[in-house]
Amino acid sequence: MASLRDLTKPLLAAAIAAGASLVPWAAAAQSRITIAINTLGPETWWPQDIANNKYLTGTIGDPLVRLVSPYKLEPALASSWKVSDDGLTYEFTIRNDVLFHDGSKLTAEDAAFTFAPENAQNYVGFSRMKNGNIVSVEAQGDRVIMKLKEAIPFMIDGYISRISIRPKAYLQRVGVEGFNKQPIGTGPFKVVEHVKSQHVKMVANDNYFGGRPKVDELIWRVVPEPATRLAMLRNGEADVTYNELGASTGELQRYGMRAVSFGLPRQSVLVFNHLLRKENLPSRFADVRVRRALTMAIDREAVANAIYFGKDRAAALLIMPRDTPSLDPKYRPLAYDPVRAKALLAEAGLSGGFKVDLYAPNNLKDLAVLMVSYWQRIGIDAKLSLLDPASLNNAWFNRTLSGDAIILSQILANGVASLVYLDPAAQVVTYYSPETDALRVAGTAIVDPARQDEWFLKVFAPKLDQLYPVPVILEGRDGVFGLGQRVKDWSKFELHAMGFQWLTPQ
Amino acid sequence: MTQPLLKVDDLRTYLFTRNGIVRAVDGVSFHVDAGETLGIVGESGSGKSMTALSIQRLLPRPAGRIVGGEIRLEGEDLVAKSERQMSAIRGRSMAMILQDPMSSLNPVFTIGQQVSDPLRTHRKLPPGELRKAVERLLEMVRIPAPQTRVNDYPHQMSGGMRQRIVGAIALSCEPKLLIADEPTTALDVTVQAQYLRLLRDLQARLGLAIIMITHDFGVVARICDRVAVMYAGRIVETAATTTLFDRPAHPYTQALMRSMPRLDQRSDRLPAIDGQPPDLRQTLTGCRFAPRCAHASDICRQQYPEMTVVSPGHAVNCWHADRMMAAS
Amino acid sequence: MAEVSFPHAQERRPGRGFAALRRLPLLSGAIIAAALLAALLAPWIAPYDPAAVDLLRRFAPPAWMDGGSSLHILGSDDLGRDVLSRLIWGARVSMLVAVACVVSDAILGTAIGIVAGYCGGRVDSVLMRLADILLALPYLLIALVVVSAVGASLSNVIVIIVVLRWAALSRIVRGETMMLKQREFVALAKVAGIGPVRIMWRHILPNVMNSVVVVSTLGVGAVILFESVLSFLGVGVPPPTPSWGGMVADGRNYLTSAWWVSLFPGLVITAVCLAANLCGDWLREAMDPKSNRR
Amino acid sequence: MDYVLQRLLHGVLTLLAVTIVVFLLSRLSGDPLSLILDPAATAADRAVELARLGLDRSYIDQYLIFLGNALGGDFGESIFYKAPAFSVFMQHLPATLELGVVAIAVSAAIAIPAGVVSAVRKGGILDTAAKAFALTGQSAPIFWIALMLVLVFSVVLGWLPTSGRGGLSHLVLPALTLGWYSNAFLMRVTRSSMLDVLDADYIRLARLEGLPERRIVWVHALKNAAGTIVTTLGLMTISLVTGAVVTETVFAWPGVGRLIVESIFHRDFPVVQAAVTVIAAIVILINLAVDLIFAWIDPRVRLG
Repeated sequence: MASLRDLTKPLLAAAIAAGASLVPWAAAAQSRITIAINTLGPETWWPQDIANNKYLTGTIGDPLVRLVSPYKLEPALASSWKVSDDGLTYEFTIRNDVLFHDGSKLTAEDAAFTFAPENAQNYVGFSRMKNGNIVSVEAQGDRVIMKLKEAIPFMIDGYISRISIRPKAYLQRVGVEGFNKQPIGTGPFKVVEHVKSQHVKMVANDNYFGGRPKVDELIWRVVPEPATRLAMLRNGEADVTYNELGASTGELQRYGMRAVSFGLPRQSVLVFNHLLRKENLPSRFADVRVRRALTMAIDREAVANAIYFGKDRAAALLIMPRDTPSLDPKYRPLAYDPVRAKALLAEAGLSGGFKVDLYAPNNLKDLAVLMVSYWQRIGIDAKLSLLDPASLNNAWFNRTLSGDAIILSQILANGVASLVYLDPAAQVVTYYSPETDALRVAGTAIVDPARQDEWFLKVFAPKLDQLYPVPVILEGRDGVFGLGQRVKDWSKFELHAMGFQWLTPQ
Repeated sequence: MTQPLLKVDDLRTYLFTRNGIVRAVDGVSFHVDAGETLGIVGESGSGKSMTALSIQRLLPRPAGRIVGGEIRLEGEDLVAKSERQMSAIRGRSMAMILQDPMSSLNPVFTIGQQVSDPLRTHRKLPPGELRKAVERLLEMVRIPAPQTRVNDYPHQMSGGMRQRIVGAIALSCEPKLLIADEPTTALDVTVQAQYLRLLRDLQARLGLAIIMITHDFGVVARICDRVAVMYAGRIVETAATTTLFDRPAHPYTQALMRSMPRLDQRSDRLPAIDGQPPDLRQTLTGCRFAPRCAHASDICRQQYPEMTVVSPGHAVNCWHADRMMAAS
Repeated sequence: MAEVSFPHAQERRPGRGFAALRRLPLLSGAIIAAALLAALLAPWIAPYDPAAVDLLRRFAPPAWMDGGSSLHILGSDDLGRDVLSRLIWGARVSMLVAVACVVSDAILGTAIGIVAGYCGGRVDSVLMRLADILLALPYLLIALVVVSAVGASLSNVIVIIVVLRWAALSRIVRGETMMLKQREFVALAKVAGIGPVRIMWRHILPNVMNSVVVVSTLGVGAVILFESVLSFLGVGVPPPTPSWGGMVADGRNYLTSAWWVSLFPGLVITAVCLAANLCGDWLREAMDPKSNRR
Repeated sequence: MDYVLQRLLHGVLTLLAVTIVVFLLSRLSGDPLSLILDPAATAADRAVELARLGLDRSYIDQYLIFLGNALGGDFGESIFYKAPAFSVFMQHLPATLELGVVAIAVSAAIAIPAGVVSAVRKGGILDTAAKAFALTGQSAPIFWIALMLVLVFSVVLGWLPTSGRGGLSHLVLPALTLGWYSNAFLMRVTRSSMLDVLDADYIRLARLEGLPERRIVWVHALKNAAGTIVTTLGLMTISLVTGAVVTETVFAWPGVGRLIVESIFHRDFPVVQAAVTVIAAIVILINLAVDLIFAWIDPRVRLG
């Protein structure tokens, strides 16, 4: 068995060299890139399901404004934009040099159509833009003016930047069904073949306003099993594979394969149940020492290095501000110190340790197992329950978890998500504590990003220790893409699927 | 004298089981002449059926094996035949009827298919003739309306009819020898009588020799010309039927006859004779019946009795044959 | 049927017990015994705590390989846990699941089968419709739905498997009961005024036990495999409790680089299932009077 | 004919019960809203969404509506795919049928002859080999076998593609995997029912008639064993669904097994309900067909 690995390489090389023309799937054009991905969501183009479908949506279309790093916005289909002081009116100026794949010209009408209230149902997971919050969207020449009933914090970062503009005239002509058969957009790639649940074949859009992609052909293949995706990367069936954080990235590393991480930064946090449950009982988690002990018991640097591919680090803050907080000693993460953790527990009157239920989504299994093991060493006996995300969310949102429970959860780590979560109106009140209640409301009311950021650093950040969620690991990105031999470079890999434009074939 | 149709000489058939060697047939000799009926009578486990299966060379595999002796059918030694040669002989030169008509017919094939199978195999008749031949055979065994009956399945027929169909199959290729292994055990008494009458008729018509294996002296009386009595793997007495009934010479035969059921009673097994048959895995010395025999003397227990011919055609293996004859 | 045709069938009977013993596949017995022993003695024989992670010793290869050490005889997994210890503790979970499911199924399936077969009529049709429903449900999917509703835990997994599996056995038992009901000794017992419960208990049950034992033994392997499939789909016995199926499922991402993480539990599953199946086959032959002839 | 009608009626009742079970179980696992709504959604958003999906009604109402629509072939709109649930299911069905039929056909073509030979040569080398193969096949986790096949044939040897649906080469590994378990099972059933049959008097009689051994085994004996074998094939359909879930996942085969698993995780009730109901209906129909085939093979059942 030891020789399997040694055996594999020459065989593989021989197969690729000699059999390239014999084996159909290896006989690829030079600039064809195949991406094996766990899921492409429901694979509908209209409605565009942003939550599940970001790759497809982002590759054939463009948003008005692009989010290129956790806080940086860049113009895309809109050359400029304005937001009114009350946060209720948005105005976008549409570029006049952009063509849809069918050759028709992008106009303000298309943008207005895309965001029209009657089409709001087409944005799955964008609740705040639905249910009448968009009062009107109008096209005026090359401008689109959107009016809201209530202000939405981080509207552009969180919403506008994730919706790609659909062609009004074409959609009306071919209908929803026709559009799903042959979707078009303004994006860097055009769809030429779509076999549901199997693959989507795309070719480069020669007239792309951002420059023609270097890849001629882009094939998305849906492969749910991670081990199979790794096998595909190894035998050359796939050039790029999506890899869940944790498990399979280690395997990539062992083969010396390259990997790039992608998406918005996320972090894993511990959420304490006592304020989320129906009955209002005293809880040991109300004591900040207990929360600190739980954090300090975990060697987060080691965990981050081991299971997160060395790309991630221990998280200090719940919310990552624009300016790098690591410079400020105030924001340094609590160090791994099990002795101190035990002492803290003793101070809190829990020297004997305690029992606790830990709920985690099954994609964070490894992290949860590690935490249970670390906690055991300071006398905390945690019983782990892994749930699928829907079950976990339901239990959480419906307040059905009782007793002293901890939920391990993953949230976006930029201001957008955090402030959205802190929104007092949200059904899913995720993180609050009596100490930060007033601050929360105040922060949400600020619409201007710059001022909000200032508020965050000056006012909110110092109080973060009083927040109940405890950040554990800051993951660099959503996940990791493994790169095969035929991918030369992925120089400009950014937040959204747009990055596929920058794939450089060998 | 012409040679007999079947001559079995010192046949030894052993079963090699995990628990030892069972000497099921241990030196059996007899003959059957053309057209005659030989009855082989004995208790359960006496080796009757093993003898029949040995003749057919269809012993249970892999345990059963013929370890010695000769079986000559029309002068040819069957023991030396290959499996392929045996296939050609079975069904054509000799046939066999098993005791249970319920399970002897394949439930998923029609009567017609089953009766025509041996004809097709051995005679290679074209389809049209085949059908006629089948109907003729069914008629011969007195199945009413054979034209329609050929399409019936076994479960649609009565036990007697099924056994007659088994007979038709056995006789389809006009064998010279028919071995019938307790063919009437599973039948009603009246049907039994009918069946035996039919066999007799067919025998007369076809010049058939029959070996009738049975434990029922009623059957013997009705159909057999001669009888061989088996006990513990050996033949202990042979005689013409009338002779045997008049003057049984072996104590075992006598015991059997005393326990004979009346003809109007249906019976599956013999009323018991005291004691147990011997364990055939042991090496046995002396007369095998001695432990159960009221007349046994020392010699009986020490030495196997030689064959004594008490009258022409009546042979017996008993040290005290004379005394026994006198007593009967 | 007269008993003359194959005398040796009777001849064998006296020695049957011993012969049967001799034919017990010793290796299979040994494997199952070893698994049960490992399950019972896990706390004492496992070198490590199966849940103890050690991030400095991840992917340690087995002792005999380059870079392996005697600290982890069968290597360590992605979180630095000792594979051997997890295998031993995994025996506890896997054998518990297997035995608990099989025994409960045997009790449930037999009881329902006998009652349905013996009572007949409406009771029978209600119970058998129930079995029909279960047999028509794609049970893996139902297990998935239920686990995602109530959460994965050892007891939940066992309960789900039991509830979904009894139907097949009850069908077999029912069929046999219906045949037994026609037999003389049952009629005799009825005539003697013995109550139905007692007849089922004293007369029917002992006679269907053969099939129950055989089917149940064959079920051991099936249950272990089913648990492994649940683990593969992420709804098996939850971590950090080690189960063999879960270990194979977790290790599948390292199939080529750290093959020991999944290979050893895979081999153990195969060996135990094989042993259980062989024992089942052997029991079938040993207990079926008909197969004694063969 | 009465028999068929009665069986059909039973089938319909069973199906009805299956819909109730599936309906209740899927509701048990919570609603899909947490997956549909973003975390910022308000209680009002949630209420609107619930009403839109019809999930605000009582279970009984919901069930009756579902049942009424289902009778007309309408299983509602998929929450995740935003298309009619039934047509989503039907889009995925051909792939599974293709895989299942090939797997069954291949395994029948291998397992039945192997089982017969194994029974005829009981105790011989062939029998031992076949038994060993069958037992091993039934003793390894199916996903493990699948991944090993991928590793050997796709990664190391490079002969076959790892995954996806396409030409014949894509079908080999999934069919092999799916057929693996049924193969082993079918072989064992064939072997043991052939052993039963070969022991029967009518087989001895056939030998006594001097029929060629080949005809005795392959015609006389096999036809008797066929009833059990066909019944087993029928019973295998439901376990095939289990196999399909794993096989389709590992080999990225776009079939219903994967669809249902994903729909369960998405809490896409309409698709789960449509799929399980249709699968149950297929299973019930197949078992009915099996009984009819059984009756056709074995006249005792037909007329008894």
